[in-house]
Amino acid sequence: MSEPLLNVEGVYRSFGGVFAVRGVDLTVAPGELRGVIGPNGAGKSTLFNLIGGQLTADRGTITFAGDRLDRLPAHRRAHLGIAIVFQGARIFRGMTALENVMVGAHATTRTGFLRGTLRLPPHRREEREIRQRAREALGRVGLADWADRAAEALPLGQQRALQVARALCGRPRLLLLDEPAAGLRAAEREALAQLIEELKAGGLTMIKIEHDVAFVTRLADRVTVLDLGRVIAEGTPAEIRADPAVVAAYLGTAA
Amino acid sequence: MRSRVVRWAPGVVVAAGTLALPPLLESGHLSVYILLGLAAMVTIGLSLLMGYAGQVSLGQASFYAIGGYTAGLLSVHSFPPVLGLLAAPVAAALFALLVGVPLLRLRGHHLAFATLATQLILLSLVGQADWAGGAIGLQGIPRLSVGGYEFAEDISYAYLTWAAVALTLVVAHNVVASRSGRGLRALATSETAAAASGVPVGGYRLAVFALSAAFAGLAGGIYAFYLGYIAPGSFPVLLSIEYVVMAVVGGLGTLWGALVGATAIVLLIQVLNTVGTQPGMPSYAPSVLSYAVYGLLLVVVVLFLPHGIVPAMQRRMTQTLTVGKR
Amino acid sequence: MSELVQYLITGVGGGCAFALVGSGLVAIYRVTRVVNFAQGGFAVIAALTASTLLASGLPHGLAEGLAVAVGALTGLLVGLVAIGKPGTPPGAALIVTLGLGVFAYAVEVLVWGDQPRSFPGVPGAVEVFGARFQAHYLLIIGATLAVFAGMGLLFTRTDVGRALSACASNPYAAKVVGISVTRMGLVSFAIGGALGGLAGVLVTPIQLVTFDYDVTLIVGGLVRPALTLAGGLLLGVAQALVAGYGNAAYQMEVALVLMLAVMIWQAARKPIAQEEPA
Amino acid sequence: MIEVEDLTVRYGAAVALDGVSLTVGAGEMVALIGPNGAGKSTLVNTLSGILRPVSGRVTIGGRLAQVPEGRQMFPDLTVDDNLRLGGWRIRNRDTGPIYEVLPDLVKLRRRRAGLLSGGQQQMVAVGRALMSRPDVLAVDELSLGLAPLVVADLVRHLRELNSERGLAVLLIEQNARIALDLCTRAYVLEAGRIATSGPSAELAASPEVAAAYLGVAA
Repeated sequence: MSEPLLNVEGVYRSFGGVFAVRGVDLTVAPGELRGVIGPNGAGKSTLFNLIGGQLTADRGTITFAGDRLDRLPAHRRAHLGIAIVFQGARIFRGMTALENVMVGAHATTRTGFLRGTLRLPPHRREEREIRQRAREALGRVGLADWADRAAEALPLGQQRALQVARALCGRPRLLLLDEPAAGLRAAEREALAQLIEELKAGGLTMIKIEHDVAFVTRLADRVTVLDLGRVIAEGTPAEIRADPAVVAAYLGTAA
Repeated sequence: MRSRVVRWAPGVVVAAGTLALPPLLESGHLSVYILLGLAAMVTIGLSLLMGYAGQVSLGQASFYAIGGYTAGLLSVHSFPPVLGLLAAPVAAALFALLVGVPLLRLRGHHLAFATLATQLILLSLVGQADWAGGAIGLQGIPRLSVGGYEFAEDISYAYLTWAAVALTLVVAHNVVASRSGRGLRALATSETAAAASGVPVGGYRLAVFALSAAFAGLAGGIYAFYLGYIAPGSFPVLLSIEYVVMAVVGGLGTLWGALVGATAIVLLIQVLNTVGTQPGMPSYAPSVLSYAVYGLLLVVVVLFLPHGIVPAMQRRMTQTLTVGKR
Repeated sequence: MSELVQYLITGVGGGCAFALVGSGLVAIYRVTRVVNFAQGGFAVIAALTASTLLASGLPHGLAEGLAVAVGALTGLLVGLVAIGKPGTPPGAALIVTLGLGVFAYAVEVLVWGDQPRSFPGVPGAVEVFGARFQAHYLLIIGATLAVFAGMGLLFTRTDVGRALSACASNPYAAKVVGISVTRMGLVSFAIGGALGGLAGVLVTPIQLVTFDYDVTLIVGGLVRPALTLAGGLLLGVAQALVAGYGNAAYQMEVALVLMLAVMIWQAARKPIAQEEPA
Repeated sequence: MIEVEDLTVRYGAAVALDGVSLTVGAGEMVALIGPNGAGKSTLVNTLSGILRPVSGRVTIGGRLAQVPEGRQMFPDLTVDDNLRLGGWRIRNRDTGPIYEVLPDLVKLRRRRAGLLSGGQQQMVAVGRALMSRPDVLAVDELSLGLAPLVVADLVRHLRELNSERGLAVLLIEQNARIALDLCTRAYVLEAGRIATSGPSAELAASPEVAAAYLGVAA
């Protein structure tokens, strides 16, 4: 097996004394699409925020392509190549769809306040390049025709796609997706699944949190199952489906 | 091509009007024109801060004061006045960086409270500082001179002020349109998503705070040279609120809004002053009138024109245009 | 020793006023999420009303009571303008209250002129541990304690109080059970007005009514009830001590820096990501 | 009891419900199932009047009470106070009958609701809804985040309320098994539209429903 791209080791995080994530290990190889599933309150979103930098771990280490991540602020992690598609619609209101996506290029561009204010030639060049990349990213998620619309005026499905475009515009090495299919119509879900498959074919490493079991098992190479803040199983989708502990914890009913 | 002309036309008209106006104004009106320009500079900065970066400041007049005192003190101590003028925005920005590090941990109304408190502390300290003239103020500030040219007449201050307004407008416009500006506008609605896109949220908040302070500081510097006298009483808390009124009335998130808002309020104050100083009015009439009108204006605009005058007009215009096309 | 006791008591007396105004602000904030920048105006209007009523011959007690009622009514009016229009977000309502606070100042000057006013409080002086101070301080402290106890009972023992707590902690659930969140918001504005009014009426006999209520407003940065009481008292005592032992001129700076420090300390303890709506 | 005709609800530009029609008869138990974000909670909030529809009609023949998603306690108030506020609408302050129906709450009555377990909170939420003496109960995500045994207990209570008092129930569930088990009829909501509907037994046997909502266990 090749050197892992992301390595999470023994990570803990508590809120007000209650551990949401306790001792989670997770290793993701380059090019892999990893699914993370678990019932509500299993710690999926907390784990996701620990990798993305929205939360810091109480204990444990996270390394990404050889760099220690766990003490870095979120924007530095973005500069290292981690991009995030949040649950819901965290878009930038008051900006057009294109401008939203252009923000995504922030991590890989560098014009500062001064050069931007003086409008020096390197800045103009970079602006052209960012615009170009943003248009490409919009095209890739099928939003090319929406570029000049206000982002908040897009329907939910398009807002989710917009977030994906914003993430892609930063040319990430690792893409985190938090329940990307939630709330989408069947057709939108299908389009999203196809996009993810294309990205995977292009070699992008992804971690995808899901509630919808069918959706995740269809796409993922490997699946990690969380319950009550711990990893209770890990394996290929087929192995996970056959694991009785998973079925019990995840479906957990028999009422 | 035509759309380009349409986009630039209002700016050109305004600029031409601005240049043509000073020689036509009598001296009383000229001083209003200068004060209007100064207010516009502060409001442009505040609009950048509130409208684009989503940070509320109720202490913008403190940066105006820092600029004024920096310019005043330097030139009173026989430094070349032009150095004072250049130092004014720098000192204001440095002060903003200094207080911004702790204060910008706060958000929303907490930040509003904290900037208000900062201004009160500053005014009170200046009022007790003998080296700055104490409560009586700093007197005998020389007129501004650059090279051999002395800004002796009001009309030269009018041109200086409006050149500075143009400068702040251009800087603000370029910042908003740049990569950093996009980062600022992004963090105004979601700091989390902005940070995840690589925007250093804390640093940017601090930078825009300092930039808005620099605009106010530059205005304060010109003010000190123009009046030749400044005191803590020249920068009351109400002045800070006035800037917020100007920014909100004109419309947050548009630079033209800041200009329109400042113009509307300054002209309104003049009308109220004229009414308030009519014979038979009590001595406090002008201030009561202006307080009452500010208050009502703020309430009415927020409740019924929540985006301010300029965006409301723009919407009205696009509506008429699209209806016309049908 | 006697000096220290004197400063402590006068400080607590002043601090009670801060605490009352501040807790009015907190009551409004918790129920409506609106920071009421017109809060200081309630104290001033009530105090001025009391001075007029006393001057026109009304007995003590009745005059002050009516003045507090006027404070409550003012609070209700401010609330109607600030949150009465459906769909007004808290941030916009904040700016509305700022406007109303400025407007209130104009009304005050128009009705009462711009000269400071005062009226007598409880006459006489008291001696404790060799420290002499005006007996009125005891009234302030006693009344504040009674009001805080009463508020505690109101919020835990009455249905309206429970409904107010409900709106504060979970407005969605309050709507689910059929509580009108707007109406409860107006009730909280009236309570805020009454508390502010009480502070104004209590404090005026020991210090002139001035329009400088900015410091008091800062207490509102402390939006937790217990912190407001503690913060108000601390502020009062710190001011009295600085004025007594140090330089009276720096009273206000001390108060403001203290408030800022507490606000920043509070902010540093909570992560931002959790506050943003998705 | 509940009659919904061609209901459309929007949040800004986003359409949450798109032409939804459904009925719940008196004394009937009906399930509304569907994945996260399908619009289930939007429907309940429209029924209880918290949200306003863009178009369509909602008729409720009697009093509707809502057990909201996520329990929605008043965390600082005691269990008893939480229950009392449930009767706010009809000025009913007598919590006694609730303790008879849900005896498990008796020993918790003085505890602060925020400190209870999820299952206990769900019990309080049901009791709070009953305080308004409803004819129909809309229960939003009964099982969410609860252990199977706790869910079974809650389900038993709902059955009793239905059979002994004739209370109609509209059960909104992500967990299709529980819902189809408890209710006689069901609607499947997907992305704001009713995808299918019918008797529970039929839906439970349908392979599409099984695949989409029972996931791996299909």
